[in-house]
Amino acid sequence: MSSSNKVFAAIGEFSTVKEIWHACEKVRDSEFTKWDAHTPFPVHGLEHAMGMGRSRLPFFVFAMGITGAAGAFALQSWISTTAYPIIIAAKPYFSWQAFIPVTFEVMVLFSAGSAVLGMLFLNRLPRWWNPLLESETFKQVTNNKFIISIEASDPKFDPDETQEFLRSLGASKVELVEE
Amino acid sequence: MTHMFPRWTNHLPTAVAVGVPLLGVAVVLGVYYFFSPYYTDVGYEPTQPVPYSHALHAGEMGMDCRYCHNTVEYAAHAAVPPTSTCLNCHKYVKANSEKLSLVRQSGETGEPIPWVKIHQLPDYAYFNHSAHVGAGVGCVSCHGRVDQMEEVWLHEPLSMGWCLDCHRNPEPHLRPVSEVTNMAYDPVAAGYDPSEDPNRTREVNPPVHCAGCHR
Amino acid sequence: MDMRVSRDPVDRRPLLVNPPTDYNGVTEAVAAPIEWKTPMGWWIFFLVSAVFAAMYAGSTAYLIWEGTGIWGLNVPVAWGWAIVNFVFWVGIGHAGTLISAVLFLFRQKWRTSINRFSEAMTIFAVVCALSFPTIHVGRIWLLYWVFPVPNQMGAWPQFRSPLLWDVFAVSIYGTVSVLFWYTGLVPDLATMRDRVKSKVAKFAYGIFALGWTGSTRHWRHYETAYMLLAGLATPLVLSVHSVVSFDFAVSQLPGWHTTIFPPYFVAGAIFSGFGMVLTLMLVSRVIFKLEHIVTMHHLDNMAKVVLLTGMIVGYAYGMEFFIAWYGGNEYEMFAFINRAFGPYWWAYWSMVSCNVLIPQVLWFKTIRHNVAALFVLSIFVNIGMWFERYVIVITLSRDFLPSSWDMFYPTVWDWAALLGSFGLFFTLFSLFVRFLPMVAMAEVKSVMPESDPHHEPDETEAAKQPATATAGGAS
Amino acid sequence: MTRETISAAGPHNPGRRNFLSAVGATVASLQTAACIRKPYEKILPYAERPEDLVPGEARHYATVWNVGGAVQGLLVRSTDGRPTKVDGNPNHPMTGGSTIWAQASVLSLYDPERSKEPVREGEGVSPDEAVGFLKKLPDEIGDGSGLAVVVPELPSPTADRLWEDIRAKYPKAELYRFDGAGTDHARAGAAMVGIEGAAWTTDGTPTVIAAFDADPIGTEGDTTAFTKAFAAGRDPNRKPAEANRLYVVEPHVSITGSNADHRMAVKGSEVGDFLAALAHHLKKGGLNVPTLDAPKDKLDSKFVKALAKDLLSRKRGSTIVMVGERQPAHVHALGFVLNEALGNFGKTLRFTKQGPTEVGALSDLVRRMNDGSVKQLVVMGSNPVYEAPADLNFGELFQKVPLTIHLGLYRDETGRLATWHIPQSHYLESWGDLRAREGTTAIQQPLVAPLYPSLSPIEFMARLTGAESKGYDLVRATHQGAISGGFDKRWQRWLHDGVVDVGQAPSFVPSVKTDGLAAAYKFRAERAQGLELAFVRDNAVLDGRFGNSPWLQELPDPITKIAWDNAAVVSPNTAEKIGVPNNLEQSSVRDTVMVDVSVGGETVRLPVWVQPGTAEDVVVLSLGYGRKHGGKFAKSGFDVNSLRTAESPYIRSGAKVTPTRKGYAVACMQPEASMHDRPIVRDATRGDFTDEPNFVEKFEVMDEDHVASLLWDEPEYTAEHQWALTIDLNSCVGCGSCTVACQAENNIPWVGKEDALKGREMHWIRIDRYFEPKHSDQVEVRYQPMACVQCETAPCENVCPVGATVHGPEGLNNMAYNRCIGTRYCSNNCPYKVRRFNFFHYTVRNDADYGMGIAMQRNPDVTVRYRGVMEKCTYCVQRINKARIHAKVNGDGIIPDGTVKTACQEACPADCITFGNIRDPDSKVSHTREDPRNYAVLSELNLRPRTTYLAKLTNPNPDLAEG
Repeated sequence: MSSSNKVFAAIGEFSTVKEIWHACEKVRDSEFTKWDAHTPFPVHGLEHAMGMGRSRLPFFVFAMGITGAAGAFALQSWISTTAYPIIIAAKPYFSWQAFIPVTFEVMVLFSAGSAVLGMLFLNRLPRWWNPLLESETFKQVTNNKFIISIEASDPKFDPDETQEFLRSLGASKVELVEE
Repeated sequence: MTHMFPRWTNHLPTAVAVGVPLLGVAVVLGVYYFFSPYYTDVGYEPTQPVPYSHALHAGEMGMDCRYCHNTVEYAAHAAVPPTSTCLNCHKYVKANSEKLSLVRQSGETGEPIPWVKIHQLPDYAYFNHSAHVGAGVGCVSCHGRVDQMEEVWLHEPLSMGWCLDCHRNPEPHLRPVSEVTNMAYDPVAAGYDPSEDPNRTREVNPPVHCAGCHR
Repeated sequence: MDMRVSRDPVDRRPLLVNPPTDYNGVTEAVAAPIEWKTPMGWWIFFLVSAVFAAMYAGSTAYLIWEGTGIWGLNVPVAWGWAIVNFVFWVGIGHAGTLISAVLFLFRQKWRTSINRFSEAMTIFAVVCALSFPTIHVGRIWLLYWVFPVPNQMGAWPQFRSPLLWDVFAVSIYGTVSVLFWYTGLVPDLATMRDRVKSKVAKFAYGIFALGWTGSTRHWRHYETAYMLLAGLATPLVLSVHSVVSFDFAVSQLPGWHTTIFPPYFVAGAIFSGFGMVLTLMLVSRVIFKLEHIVTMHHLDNMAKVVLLTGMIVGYAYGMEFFIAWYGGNEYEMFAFINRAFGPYWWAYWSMVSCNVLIPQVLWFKTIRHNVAALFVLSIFVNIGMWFERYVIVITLSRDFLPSSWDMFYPTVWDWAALLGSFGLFFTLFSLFVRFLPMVAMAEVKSVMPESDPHHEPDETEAAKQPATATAGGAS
Repeated sequence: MTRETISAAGPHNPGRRNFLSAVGATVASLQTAACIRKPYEKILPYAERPEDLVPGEARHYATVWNVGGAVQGLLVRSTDGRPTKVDGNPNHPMTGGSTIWAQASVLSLYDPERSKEPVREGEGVSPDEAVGFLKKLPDEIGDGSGLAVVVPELPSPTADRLWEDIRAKYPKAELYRFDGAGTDHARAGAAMVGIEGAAWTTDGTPTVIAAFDADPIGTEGDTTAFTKAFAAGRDPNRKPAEANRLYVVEPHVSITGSNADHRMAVKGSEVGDFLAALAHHLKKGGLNVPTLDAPKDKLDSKFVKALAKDLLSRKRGSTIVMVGERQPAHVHALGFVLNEALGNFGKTLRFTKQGPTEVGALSDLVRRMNDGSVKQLVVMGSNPVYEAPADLNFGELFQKVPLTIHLGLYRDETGRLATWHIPQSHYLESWGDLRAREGTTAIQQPLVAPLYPSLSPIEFMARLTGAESKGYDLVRATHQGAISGGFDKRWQRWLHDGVVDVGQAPSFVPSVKTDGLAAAYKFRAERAQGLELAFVRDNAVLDGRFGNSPWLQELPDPITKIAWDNAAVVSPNTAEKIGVPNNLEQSSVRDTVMVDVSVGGETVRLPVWVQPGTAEDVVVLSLGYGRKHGGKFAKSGFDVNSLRTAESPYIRSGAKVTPTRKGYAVACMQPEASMHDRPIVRDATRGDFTDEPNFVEKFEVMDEDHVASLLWDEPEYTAEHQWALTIDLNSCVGCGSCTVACQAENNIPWVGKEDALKGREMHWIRIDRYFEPKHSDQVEVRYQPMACVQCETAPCENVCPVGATVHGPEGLNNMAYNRCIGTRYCSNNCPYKVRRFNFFHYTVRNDADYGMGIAMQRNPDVTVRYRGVMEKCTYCVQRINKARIHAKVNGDGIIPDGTVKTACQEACPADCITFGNIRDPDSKVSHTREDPRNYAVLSELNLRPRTTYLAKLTNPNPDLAEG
């Protein structure tokens, strides 16, 4: 770890949910914007403690579901009545009842696909290159530790002050992560 | 600090998000075109055993198609003429030409001339020339300007979709039955309207169901 | 035995028995089977499974080379074991998503210990299931005609066919199941990425972990997405087996043409799925020392689900007979009498015994808590549900005109495909248990008492309420 | 234009090598599957196209053939020089539809196992060598004192003439007749009452038909002509007195017996007793019949009494008593006497003078062979080494004759033992002439030049006299004298029409000598101990001559539905006595056991099969199976000829049947025989029909109001032609001609025994036969031809994911093979189970089995199906399309009624199939659909099938009414 490397972020480690919860409330009230709380599991309500609202994902998924259903129904109708009208068991070309199952299934496909892809998009994932992931301290976040990270790109960031700030929140361990 | 993944990998998702849909569309369209007779078959121009020129016979000399393909009006096949048809003239005309040696040989031995097939449908598709000629579909609609081809090549894809296009909307391809073999006739230019043709006794009603061609 | 019981924070039901003392304990317990030196037992199991899977591949190659005639099919029975196996595996493929999605929506937190496992089972079962209709067609190389892709023939699929609905339903179900499973796996893959020492493993886990950092900003969207997936998967799981049942119900054959099929199939699917989860879980929890995560409580709940769905299935069997009689259609009546007393009576009564009669022992708590008994029972359920599909498909043998009646006799290739598909399933499964976390660590951690922000450490001490470890019910 | 390749050779360009190379080209192109790039193919046009030949267009030629003396006029379709289909010639008096054998004969032309070269003492020799041998033969024969010629039933004027030539050249030569499908017993019976040099026929018009072990619908006599008239005689519109009634007394269930109004199952040896009892009652009724004794129990038979009364109540000369070939001569003699007494001579039983008179029987020949006086033995077109009853020891004696010559289509069992084997030309390769029993002569004209160096029977006979005449000249020479002048023009007309309009064999009414009859009539003194064996000619392979036809081997027996095998057929009670399980009552009907059938020291092991309706204590054994040298298909089954005796070749008492532990699987194509009380085949008696013409409605499962409504708009089929087909179950006799005709027309592969056992037969039209399997010697059989019924609301279409089976505007359920991916869902959803699946590549398997021959036979107008696709009846859509195109090109596009005939309709001897356009209210099919007997099978499913059925009517004798 040569010191010539750029500092990427400062991280502070906490041991319990309660600790990080209170720490988050404090960071929220500070002026930092580029910061995050990392937990091994979703801590319910922590995003509120961090001052975030609800995810916008459902609107996107809903729109895509409607698109899928409408598209599937339209495709089936177009094929059966216009592109390739053939007499099947003397039934009407536009046998809409028979198109329902596929319409439904495609709706689910579009919704589910957009839920996952939308989530990845909103999270800007995948993001394989991330200096945090190389930190031995940070690695504990996927096991049993709770970490608050404040990125160096934050305008208020100062390596020393920020570390001090994290310590003041009760972090048991604080370090700088370099690129 | 050493990283497991280099920094550029963070751009991969964007690339994939843009690239994969494009690739998908490209594959479908690619298969649609490059695996289709439009690409694989149109323009097929094999070398024939006898350098027979349609451009010369049908074009320049103005021979009617039916002189050789004489079964076209009453049979499914527009039969390739027997050697004897060639020899009707070539017994006298260019009787010693080098190019015609195979024809003469066939006439003497009775062995057929092995023409290479160009307009080829799968064995499960049944095309009937008499039905089309009788309905006033010109030779040129499927075979192109044979009268301008030195050696015949495949002008149309003869795919099912191509057949269906005309079967669903035959009017633009119809002409007076008397003009069927007229390669230069253009029904649009001539302002032809099949519904006003007094020689037509019935509506042209080509089949669009499976058993029309597959049986 | 000194027990430490973790309780549901809401209704105080015991959630984990003897849980690891802390988060790290969970991680260690779940990661242990992956980090062990590969045991000999695993190799034996894997290789035997792989041999069977190879047999499946080989028999399929021969099938494609020679034709579907290598199976015992004939004209009344034009669908044989391929479709039996298809429906069987699809059915099994229902428990996973059901456990994950439906129980998730109902906030049944006990699911966290078994959902990963059963989702994996779902996917492997769907892989097996999808393979059968694919290979059973006469001209597999033209199978792409079932998809609406533009082509030079100007021809399109026929959307009135239940088989086409099936194509969409099962393939979309497979896709959504994979998405659901994989979404759940991402945080755990990150855990593995951060634990493993080997570079190759780190790289592999790293790729699939997608750079997950456990960020709360991410968790926010992640949880929404997961909830939506669960919400979508729930109707999907019900629709898929309904659509599969349409293959039969939309036809007009006596014995197939019944409106009860969709709910009956869904219940049967849950039944068989839980049966298979039990089979696998009972073995794995012992081998991989996960008894403290997959507890008696879980087994008890699953046994109750099996009992309930078994009775629903039994009800359906009875109702089919009643309607056949009540409907007054002689062909229908004959079809059902023929099932029970015709040449395939043995299949029918095997089905009834395994699916309805034998599961009744689950009324007894001693059975529900006897691992060996549960294992034997789960095997019966698996067999019974295979026979249920066999009984339905073999109804083909006797339909309207007696002149066309005929028998179906399986050939060695039918057996190869059936056993081979089990080989494929267990091959995939053994790879799963070797390389992926079997239990959703992040989810288990999230339901541990410590995870509640208002948690006070002393509350978890078991001393206050001596646990019986079995209290509480499934609901 | 693939199909044009074949035109490199044709009937007018008969080079053999050309022909086969053209086959190669066709086969190669048939095997090219769809690739991205279409395969490289060549067009081989004629060097000189025969006048009026149009490549790809089929032409029809009239010819004639004979099976065991039954002559049938035929129309053969030839496509680009290949005969592809055989049908009856409507101009010929002895034709109504065609037999299964005529239908299958087109395939035998191409049989790769046909004899291809002359063979001398086991070594193939060049044709020239054989010609040289035949040239020197007259010297060797000398005056003919050592010459014996065995001929089959060959009612040919030219053959008769040539025989006279042979007789003239070799005055001491002897002629013998041997034909496995011949009529030796009937001839001997006729001789007993003084009828000689005659042929006779019964055409099925009689109002009372009493068949004593006779099978005029199935295997004996002019079956198609008989069936046509018989079926017409069951027309419900006939007055009761004119409608026919069929009585059958027989040991096994024959096709005739299965159509009987009254049938009595008795041992074959007792049939004569019953005829004597009938004679007794007829005498009591006032007929001039000699007094014959009959056992008391036969005299008391209610059946016989009722039959006698019925016969006496009818107009003289309107009934018939028929005696089958399986009965000994004296029973035939009595049959003639009774018919004479009933006034049937010249009316329902017509005689013509024909045939050479001095012809010996095989037993006479064997006597001479035994004493060594036969030096040169010529066997033409028959196979006595295989077929002759074992006790004649023919094979061994045959080898002791110094010179034996065999002329045959195959180098069969006889051909293998002969000094010389000469290949015989197929009838489609030969010139000839044949005279029907009714008297009409027809010219046999070849469709192709012989594929292999071979001689036709008449050419061969000419060679015996040292002449090397061509068949064409021989036939013309016979007839040239018949008319004066203008012969060529007449000849052309004969060829065109298929009948010769001069030189009818003279008809006459013989007188009957009854004096010796009483003495000759042999009764059975007492019941013989043990089981009685009944040897019957097989319904498919006859005496074995058709054994190498895979079509016929796979054609299920009309009664037992067994294909590819024969079995020891017994009644359920007899099965119990023998100690074998009743296979019809097991779930696996096809699994039966082998039994040892032994009699007189000979034992044959074959599977046992239970068939209700078989007489008690009788074991029925079909002839013609288990050939050693008949070809690979003819090997199937079991040879039972070793159990036969010359004295009584068809009936043998004192047999023992011992069950073995060995199992055997029999390819039964319809394991379930019972109709399970479902209204599938609907029937009534004529009386009930008169009282209640709409009786078919009584059978309906649901009332019409419930059925008729649809959830959606009514289907609209608007095309000018709406095709429909009706099948009259009242006339269907169950013969199976439709099945074979369909197979020939539609390129339907055979699947072989292995797959037939699994229930994978490909027949587009099958004949369902129903009976109650519980009965023992009584059985009522119902037939129902079943093919795709072309439902208007077809359930198969709805379930196909790719739309491979869809509806056409003319109401046809189209099957686009090339779109099919093979999910088989359509078959599952078809309530009639008429769809057929190519589980294997049967087409290619057939190619491998049959060489190029099968490809030569295939109809170029019908797609050859690939593995993994579904197929089914199309109503012969290729014929409809052809007619439609013709109508469009040449007229207003309307196809006149009767223009399109389906293959099954054309083949049906009983005219039970009517096909046409129901939008035309005057079409025949519109009328048959309005018949009160018209009904749809499974009408309650509201499938609106275009194929409907006309209910069967039985005509029972009120005196024999049950209860």
